Amino acid sequence: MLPEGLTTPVTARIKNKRAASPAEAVADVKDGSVVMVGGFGRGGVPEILIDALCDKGVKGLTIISNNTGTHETGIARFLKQGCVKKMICSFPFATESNVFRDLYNAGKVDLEVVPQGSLAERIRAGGAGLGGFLTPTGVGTELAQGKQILTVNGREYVLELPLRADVAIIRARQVDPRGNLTYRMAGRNFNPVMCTAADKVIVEAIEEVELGSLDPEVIITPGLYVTRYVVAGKYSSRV
Amino acid sequence: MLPEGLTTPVTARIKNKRAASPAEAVADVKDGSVVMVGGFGRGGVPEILIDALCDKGVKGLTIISNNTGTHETGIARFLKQGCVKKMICSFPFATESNVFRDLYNAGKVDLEVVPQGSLAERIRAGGAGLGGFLTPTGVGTELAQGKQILTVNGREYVLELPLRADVAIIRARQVDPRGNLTYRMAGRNFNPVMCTAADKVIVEAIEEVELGSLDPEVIITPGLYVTRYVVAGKYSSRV
Amino acid sequence: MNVAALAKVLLTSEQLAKRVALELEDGWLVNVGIGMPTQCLPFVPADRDVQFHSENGIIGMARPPKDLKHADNDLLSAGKGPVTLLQGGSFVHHADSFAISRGGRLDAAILGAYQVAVNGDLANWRLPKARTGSVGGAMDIAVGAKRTFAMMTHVTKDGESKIVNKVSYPMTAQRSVTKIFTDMAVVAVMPEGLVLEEYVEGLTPADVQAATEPKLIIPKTVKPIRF
Amino acid sequence: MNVAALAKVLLTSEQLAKRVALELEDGWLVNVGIGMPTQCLPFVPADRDVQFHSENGIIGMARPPKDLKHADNDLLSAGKGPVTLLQGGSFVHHADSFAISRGGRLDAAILGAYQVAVNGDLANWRLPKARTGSVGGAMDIAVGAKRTFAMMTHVTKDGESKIVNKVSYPMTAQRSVTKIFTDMAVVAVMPEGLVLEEYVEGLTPADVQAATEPKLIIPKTVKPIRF
Repeated sequence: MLPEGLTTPVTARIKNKRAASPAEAVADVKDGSVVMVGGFGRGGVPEILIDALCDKGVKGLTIISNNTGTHETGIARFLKQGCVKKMICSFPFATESNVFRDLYNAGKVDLEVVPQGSLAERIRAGGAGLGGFLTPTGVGTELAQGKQILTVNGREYVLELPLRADVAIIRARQVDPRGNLTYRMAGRNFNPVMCTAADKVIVEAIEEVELGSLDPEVIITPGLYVTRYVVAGKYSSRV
Repeated sequence: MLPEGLTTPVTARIKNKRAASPAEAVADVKDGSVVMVGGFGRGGVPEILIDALCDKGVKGLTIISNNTGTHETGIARFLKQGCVKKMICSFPFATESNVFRDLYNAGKVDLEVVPQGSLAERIRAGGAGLGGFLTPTGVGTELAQGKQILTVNGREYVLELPLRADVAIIRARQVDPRGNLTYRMAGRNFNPVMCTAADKVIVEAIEEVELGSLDPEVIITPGLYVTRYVVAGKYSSRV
Repeated sequence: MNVAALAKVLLTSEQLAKRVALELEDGWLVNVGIGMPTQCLPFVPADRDVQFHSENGIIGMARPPKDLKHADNDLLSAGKGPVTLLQGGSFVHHADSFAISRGGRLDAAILGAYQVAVNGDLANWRLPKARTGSVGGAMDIAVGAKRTFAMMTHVTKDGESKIVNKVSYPMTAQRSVTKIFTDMAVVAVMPEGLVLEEYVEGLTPADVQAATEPKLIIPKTVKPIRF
Repeated sequence: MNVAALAKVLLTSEQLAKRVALELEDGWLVNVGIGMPTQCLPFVPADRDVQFHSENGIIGMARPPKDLKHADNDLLSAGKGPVTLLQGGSFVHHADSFAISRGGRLDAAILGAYQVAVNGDLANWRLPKARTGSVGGAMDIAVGAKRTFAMMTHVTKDGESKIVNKVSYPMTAQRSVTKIFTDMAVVAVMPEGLVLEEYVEGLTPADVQAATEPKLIIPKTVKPIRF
């Protein structure tokens, strides 16, 4: 916490970012949206918000996420329900990604494979207002095909373009009324960068805490990025 | 701290990164080095390491730092002692930067002015192994002169190139034997990005703590970036 | 109007700060530049939740410590004055701080200005005769904020209009200013041109036009500045 | 040598993991890829301080929990198996995690491979007949690590050399592999060509050459693999 005398209390009423339910939290997500989904494998995946979006029956999504789901859970739920038009990811064909594999082989879903570091960096660039970046990753490979190659100081780089989304759905550990977030171990993964790169950021947090109870030094995602949140503890014990 | 059963103790002897003194910490910094110096104004400035470098009498440095010092302290000490060949910074002429102003007007030091956000991002790019990035900052201004302009999706961007350094000197709050760092309020500023972009990273920390006593979730700079450190508390009470 | 009479009607810098502060809406995140803009902080109406961003990684920058013995070098504004943190605020490093501004997360930025042009071009970072200047974060912030408010005196010490047809001072950011707040007027930068929204009491819209290089659009809704 | 006799002398995947682990030096930060490379972790000599980086933002990835009831979805390896954190470890987000690898902070990366060429070109991310594949972090890691160790069987199931003059499988990263560890040999990728450093007991350097497409340089210092 801050040293004595360095905190100013909030006097104005602050906007309530807490949604009454997961269904309400995702109510304004439109068909055809580009949706970033946090998580890596089974870690830090916003399962409750995925379920809520599925229950809503949204269609034609482009999903940006590292993986394509684990058996019937996570993004596989989206896929199984036919919500997804296209996946942008780095690791589509894990052993447990049987749902995606079947759909892809049947020609029912489009796929863009991006190297994992370039995927994370493209999302960061989208959030940081950059027009792109030069990376050595992918030079001389088929994943650089159709992309501009620039030579800087004698070394070749691929120009990768930013990624942004209409909506990001995020799994966090703690949230306060501002929307300040912490994460849980490797559940952090893509979540913080995705928070920066979407027009609307919807969070499920394991725990809600009071304003001022998070040490300002340990907040990973400042609340300014967060549109609204639900408290996961109330709806599920899945961690 | 981590949940039960998820921590593995260190059994091997880990390398001692603690230097016996500030003089020893900077002993191998060579004349003509490019040196990143953390800090913004008077916040988060590694004063003790600056003093140690001045006492060593190093010459011909290129300094990358946001400012040029406050009266006789901080980078002004380098400047006054004639250690500096060139400054790369965003805000050279603050009212309190009289030492730099006089030297610059006398033609005794070179200057490259970089917009502050581009300076931070160039350092980050240097640390992240990128070949550059496209920013809207500076388009149509004299600070884009001589730089490549690229058009992406109809918008013009300046191609900014990465910055790296031989040495970074850094001010932190806590350090553990691995070199894991936390920072102190806005004393964080450029310090974490500079840690990533220098071949050698020398830290002064206010406080040294035992291995395992920092919550893994609150470490801002992983120790892998840190070459060695001194404990500032022993040498100065300046905070 | 002679100089002495004019001086009596122009807004003081405190009055100007009050007027700009009124422009900040409930729920906004706002960056304030060095100098005059910092003066706006205390004048935000108490019922509005406005958070301030400082380029040096402070989200929720607030007034100086009530007791200055608590002032801390590690909690300073961009202008290097001691500040505090609003409850629920946080800190980020410099690259993340500028990701906030370039990434379009600032609802507004309040910046000082030497000149603003009809098309919103901003010049605020160096004087033409200087060899170079201190750009700081101005370029990144002006280019990224959703709204950029220029806050300045209406004319130079030599009486020249700082609102211009084309900036002659070194450019900070093209087409970035959305509204101009001066000691004489509030002027919106619109696609159709500069719209005079408010003028200081004691002057007429025609007086403001006389002190302004470009032609102003003066709508029927034009009114005296209130703060 | 017939297939049955050969199978007896080749390293098991555990023996191979032991040999690769021996290559990791005190003080190194090492990324381990999915699959075989993960098996190296427990075999690092106890007196060496080696930290493992996992692409999903773990610095100090360590062995699985001793009691698997502590296994946690938020602490998994890149291959999605439960792990623990070494005391003094930390977590970073994905962009920062790949800044570590691209930024040259990995002393070594251990990656599985389909093919490695004489010049160090690596193919490990998709089979030629597949329409596409799961690249994961392989390209970023191979391009950024100071040393890239390929860990694989020496030949395919059809008996073809996986060490080749030119990769025919889709490229992962050009000129990236610095050393090849197989069930038959340890081969260094040097500017002058492929140098056979070690061979499995029961074979001769000539046997290894016979199973290898490119010409190997066989120095006098060549010796049996120990682990």
